[in-house]
Amino acid sequence: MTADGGPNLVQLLTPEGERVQHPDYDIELSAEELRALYRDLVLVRRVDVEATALQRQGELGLWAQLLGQEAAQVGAGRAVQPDDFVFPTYREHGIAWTRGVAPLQLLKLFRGVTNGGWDPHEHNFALYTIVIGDQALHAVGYGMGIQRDGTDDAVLVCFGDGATSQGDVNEAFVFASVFNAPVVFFCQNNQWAISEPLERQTRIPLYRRAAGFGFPGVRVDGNDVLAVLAVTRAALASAREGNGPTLVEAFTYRMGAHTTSDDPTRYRIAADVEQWKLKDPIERVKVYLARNGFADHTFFEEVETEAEALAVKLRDDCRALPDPEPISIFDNVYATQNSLVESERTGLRDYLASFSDTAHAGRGH
Amino acid sequence: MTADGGPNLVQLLTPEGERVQHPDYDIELSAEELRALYRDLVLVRRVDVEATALQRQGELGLWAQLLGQEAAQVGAGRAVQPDDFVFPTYREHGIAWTRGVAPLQLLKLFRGVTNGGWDPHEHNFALYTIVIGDQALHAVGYGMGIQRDGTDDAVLVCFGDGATSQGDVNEAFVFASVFNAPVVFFCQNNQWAISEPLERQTRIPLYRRAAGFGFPGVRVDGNDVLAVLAVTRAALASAREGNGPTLVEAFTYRMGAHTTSDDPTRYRIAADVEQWKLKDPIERVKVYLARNGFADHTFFEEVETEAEALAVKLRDDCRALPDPEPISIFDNVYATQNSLVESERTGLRDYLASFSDTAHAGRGH
Amino acid sequence: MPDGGTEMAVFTMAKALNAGLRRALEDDPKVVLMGEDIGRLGGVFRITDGLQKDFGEHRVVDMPLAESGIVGTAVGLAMRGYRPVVEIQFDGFVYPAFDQIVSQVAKHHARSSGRTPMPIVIRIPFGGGIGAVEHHSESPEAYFAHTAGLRVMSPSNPLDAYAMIQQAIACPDPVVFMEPKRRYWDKAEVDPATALEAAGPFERARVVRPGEHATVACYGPMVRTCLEAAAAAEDEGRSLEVVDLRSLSPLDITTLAASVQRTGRLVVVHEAPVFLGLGAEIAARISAECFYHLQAPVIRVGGYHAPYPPSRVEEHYLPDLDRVLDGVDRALSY
Amino acid sequence: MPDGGTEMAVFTMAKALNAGLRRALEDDPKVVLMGEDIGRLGGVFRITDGLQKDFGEHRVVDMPLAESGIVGTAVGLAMRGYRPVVEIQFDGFVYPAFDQIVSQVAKHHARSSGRTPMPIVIRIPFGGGIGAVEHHSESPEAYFAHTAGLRVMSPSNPLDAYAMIQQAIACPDPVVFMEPKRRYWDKAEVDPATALEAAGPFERARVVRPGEHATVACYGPMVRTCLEAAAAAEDEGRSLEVVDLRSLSPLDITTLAASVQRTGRLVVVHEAPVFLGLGAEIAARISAECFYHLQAPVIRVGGYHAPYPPSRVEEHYLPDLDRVLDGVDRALSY
Ligand SMILES: Cc1ncc(C[n+]2csc(CCOP(=O)(O)OP(=O)(O)O)c2C)c(N)n1
Ligand SMILES: Cc1ncc(C[n+]2csc(CCOP(=O)(O)OP(=O)(O)O)c2C)c(N)n1
Ligand SMILES: [Mg+2]
Ligand SMILES: [Mg+2]
Repeated sequence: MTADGGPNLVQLLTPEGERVQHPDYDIELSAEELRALYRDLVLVRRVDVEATALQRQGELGLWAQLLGQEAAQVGAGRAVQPDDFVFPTYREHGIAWTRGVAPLQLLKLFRGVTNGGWDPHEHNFALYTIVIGDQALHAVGYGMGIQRDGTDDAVLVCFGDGATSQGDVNEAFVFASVFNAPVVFFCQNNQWAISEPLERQTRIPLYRRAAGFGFPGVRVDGNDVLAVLAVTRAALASAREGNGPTLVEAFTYRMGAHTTSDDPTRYRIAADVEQWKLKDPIERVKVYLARNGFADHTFFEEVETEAEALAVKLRDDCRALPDPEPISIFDNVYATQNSLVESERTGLRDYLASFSDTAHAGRGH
Repeated sequence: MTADGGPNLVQLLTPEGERVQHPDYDIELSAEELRALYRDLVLVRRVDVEATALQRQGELGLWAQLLGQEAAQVGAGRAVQPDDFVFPTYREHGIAWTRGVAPLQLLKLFRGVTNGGWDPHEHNFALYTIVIGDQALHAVGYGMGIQRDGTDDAVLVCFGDGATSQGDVNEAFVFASVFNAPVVFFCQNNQWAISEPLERQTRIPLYRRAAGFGFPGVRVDGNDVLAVLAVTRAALASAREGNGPTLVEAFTYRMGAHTTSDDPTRYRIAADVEQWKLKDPIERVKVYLARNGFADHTFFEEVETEAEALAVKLRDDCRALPDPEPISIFDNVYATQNSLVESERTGLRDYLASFSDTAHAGRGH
Repeated sequence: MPDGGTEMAVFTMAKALNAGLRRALEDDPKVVLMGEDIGRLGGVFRITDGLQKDFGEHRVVDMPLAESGIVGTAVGLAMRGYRPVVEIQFDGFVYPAFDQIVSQVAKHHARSSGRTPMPIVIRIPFGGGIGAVEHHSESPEAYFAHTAGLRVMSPSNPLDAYAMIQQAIACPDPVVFMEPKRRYWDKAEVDPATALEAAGPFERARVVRPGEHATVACYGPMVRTCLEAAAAAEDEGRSLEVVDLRSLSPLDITTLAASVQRTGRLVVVHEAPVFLGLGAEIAARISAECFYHLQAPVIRVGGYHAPYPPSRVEEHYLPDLDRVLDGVDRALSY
Repeated sequence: MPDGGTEMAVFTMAKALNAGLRRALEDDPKVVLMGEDIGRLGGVFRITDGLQKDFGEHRVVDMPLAESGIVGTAVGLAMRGYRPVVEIQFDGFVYPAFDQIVSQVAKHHARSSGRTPMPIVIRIPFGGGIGAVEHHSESPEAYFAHTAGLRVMSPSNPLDAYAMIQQAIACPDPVVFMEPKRRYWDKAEVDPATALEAAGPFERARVVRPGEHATVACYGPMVRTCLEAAAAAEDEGRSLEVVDLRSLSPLDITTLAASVQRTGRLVVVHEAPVFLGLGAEIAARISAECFYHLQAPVIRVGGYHAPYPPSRVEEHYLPDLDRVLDGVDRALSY
């Protein structure tokens, strides 16, 4: 597999910040829109850096870094319409941002104060899914719901290169094509599934998987926000028009560790990472904006300041997040009254109450 | 989907018994070999007819008819070498025949005297697998074992058109291609998964699925024993040579019911079946043999006689099959001594013994 | 194959389920039936017979052959506000969907802090006694009952089948609905107009036969067996109280304990393997709740710790009248 | 991350497992390790650290990311005469493989009339207490114990880990090997030369602390907790006998019943939900086998009927020293 994505890679902005043309995909954006994308990219990266720091400080149990995948996520996220629905993995902080999910909401999950975090229906952004691939089928089912409702919404579902090996993802390909569901399969190929390189999941480029199921697949430069936006928009439009699913492979690179628990020095060489640093998704936009006069020094400084403020607030808010009440363990296990849950809830409540009289919380400690 | 298999269908013998050429596949067979194939086809069909009758007579609980798929199975089965290993579904009576599994062994499962029936290692033919798709992964694992052993054996695994929707089958495609396992995926597309037509499983021809995983797929006329033999042989040779997996789609038709429990009049029209009758897998071989002088009247009669004798013996042997002992329920649950099984076995033994004194087997009846 | 019943009032369980599904489809446009062969064929047991014809392919959907895919897409439909009713063709084919059931269907409501209910019904024809090949006679209910977030229930007769399937569909919780396939052709009088009321809340067990000397707890296919055993026991002068559990998660321990406190003895009967079957939980609870009332240990009668055997020997695997009575003997021998 | 231990005699459980796997790879060329990230990375818990380097990519195989695929190919390798040892990365990720485990791994030996054994070990790091996100702290052992054809076992300490993993691999039965991930870094002296003998047969439970007033049965991660509880109880004048079950299927009821017959009381402790957890089966059996000895009902202390909660509240979900002692109090209050 070529590290540069091969000849079929859709690219509109080179790593050097050069705007290039593509026969099938193009995009016209105002300076303002371009600046907005840049701002997204920077803020999203800043949130990611801050969350990583918070994990190091013990405020989060874990963090799954998006470093390097900002363009893929901002591009895809900005292609999605408000009434569309997005199914993320656990790393979609950039898309979450574009859906209006406050970064603090994301941190709740990683801090361990909830298994969810936000209202999926408010943002049309599903909860993070940790079991690899499960959400692909949810997306298709949701798309079948759209078909039944007769609206022209579409669904975007995210997964990684590793996930393409899961049965559920391939079943999602089958179901989406058979039902012609309005779904865009958005695969961020960041070249790694934890320590396993792409070669452990496939021997051909992933975008070609789609052809085996009878729908189009496109490989796009995942570090090129313009190309991702253009390609994803086109795929969503196609879904909306009743042409069924598309697989978009965003060819990118996981610049950080898999998560803060991971140690990538055990399985990959620094040189590879260095090579991909040259393709940074933010730098090329900055160069493009500056070189073409779409943004000036002040703008870049403003974004930096905003990013810093966002980080400070995130840090403070994160630290202030309260732990859940013990008894909340039983909340929402069922939507209805349930005698088993009630009896266990009462048991725990009584048990906890038995300590409240005594000075110490337990006998053993 | 075209009923005739489309332009990419590999065919060497037309329904009219005409030998045709194909640029990529050919086969040279002696008159003796051709007669042997004919004999296989006839005997296999006769066994199937007899088993269906035995089910009607209450001797079998169920039978999964192969009617119409004789050529696909005999062609594939005769392509396999003795040291190769075959993983069947529950309908592979024709392949079982080519592996030397006595038809009576097959009937044991459907009569309900065993969940298995034969020694997989004696015949290099795995037990029937009823859970759709599970065996696809077993085949890949077996192939990985061959790779580790360093022999040049290959694996053939059977599944139906319906099975291609299962996650496990698609995972098998992933694993086989990633490990370059010596596996031939032999899909008998008989156009139906019980009552569901092919369109419920795919919107493109199934052989094209393989391309999505990076290995070749071929569609062969599944009613043409020569073409199936040639294509499967080539695929096995390719696997043996280290080129990894191939998907062979044998385009055929389920002429009978799904099983003896099924009533196809509820979901398909007789005209379709009639159309496929014209493509009968046996008739065309007979015409070809007769027209070219490869076989004479005596031969055809001999085969009929042999088939009849086989059926008579099968019927008698089936009726004579003893029921298993109640206590055999506990046999082979584990390969080692197991205290739980022992205590339950003792319990059942004592319970059964408690009746042996009394005249009647129970109180209730 | 099921007989539709010529009189309106006599239903097979199959027909009762069909009628219940029909009512649900009529009452709520969000109800969608999904499964393999449930359309034209009407399902291999004909439970959905005629429904696709009457409600269309969008509401009664023949799905690709992949159970995980069926349940997974049902989750997505539920997220979009639908109420999917999934048919698993046979008990032994639910396992490919296990991940979606355990990690998504069961947990999503809690994960979403109650924002996204999962009103999914997973219908599973279960149990043996029909002379089938492997994987067609299993009783996997304990896997689901052990899984928090799922309700598990099983009707034993046409009336309950008609009522409980509607209650299950109306319930915002996910329900694993275990249908005793060998009782599909059992008949009973059902008055659709009063059935829901007559059946009562689905969480309640029902004393289907009152008695004094011992309690027999059972569900699904074993209820008829236990009633027959109770009738036979009566001839021997033993009065058995038979409790149809109906709900397997949660268990209606209140009703059961009240019975055991009267009889002092309990036999639990199910087809599933005894080891970690529902009987284990029932025995553990009743042994604790009725510690001073039990005059004998709870006796469990059920399947063995072995794969479901070939059909020609299944009668020895399945609890029958004699094994139930043997269990009663043991309970009474203390 | 695990410390390899500098002295040969001191092993963390992680290191003990690593050493046991190494021995198995050395002893039998048919042993193949399969899993996600088990090669270069050595697994997310480093249990296979260094093994790919020493035994090669054919014996320690990084598999595509699909659990059903991993277990399914293990079945095929077993059919070809190999002894696959599968690592499931975390408890909550075993469910995609459930069908292969339940319908193939567990049943194939019986199906083949004993001709094709399934000597497959499925290693699952399980349980909570490590502050992880959802799906990383579950205790799914009851699903497997309910499944005939599988052995289920769980070591609680480095010695057993070293011995039992080798015994599991040598065993011709499929073994679901539950590794208490939060005890991976617990240390103990292990003498590899005598460990197998010292550990004894894997089917036997072990009295890890003798006592008089009540028996506490536990396994895996809870053994340390229960031993700590027993030490605390001693200060209160209560003598607890702690039994490490080690084998969850089959259960060594003989050893446990002997203990309960002496103490008259039993508390069963596990992290898994109580409802239909192992404690249910143990309570059912002991209530029957020790019917005349039990002075109190069997008390079960375990997880709740709820999805495993977010980590900031997991300490209230998991049985701890206090909850064990509370269970003991209840047992002694009768
Ligand atoms: C079913 C399942 N198996 C294993 C895991 C553990 N796991 C978490 S992330 C991951 C790798 C995922 O790789 P990829 O799909 O490429 O996504 P990425 O993390 O690179 O974004 C693994 C194996 C899991 N979460 N779910
Ligand atoms: C996992 C699973 N789901 C459902 C079934 C029930 N079933 C048995 S055969 C069959 C259809 C199979 O169709 P196909 O793969 O085309 O094979 P064919 O029977 O046509 O040879 C179904 C749904 C099963 N055996 N296994
Ligand atoms: Mg990746
Ligand atoms: Mg078919």
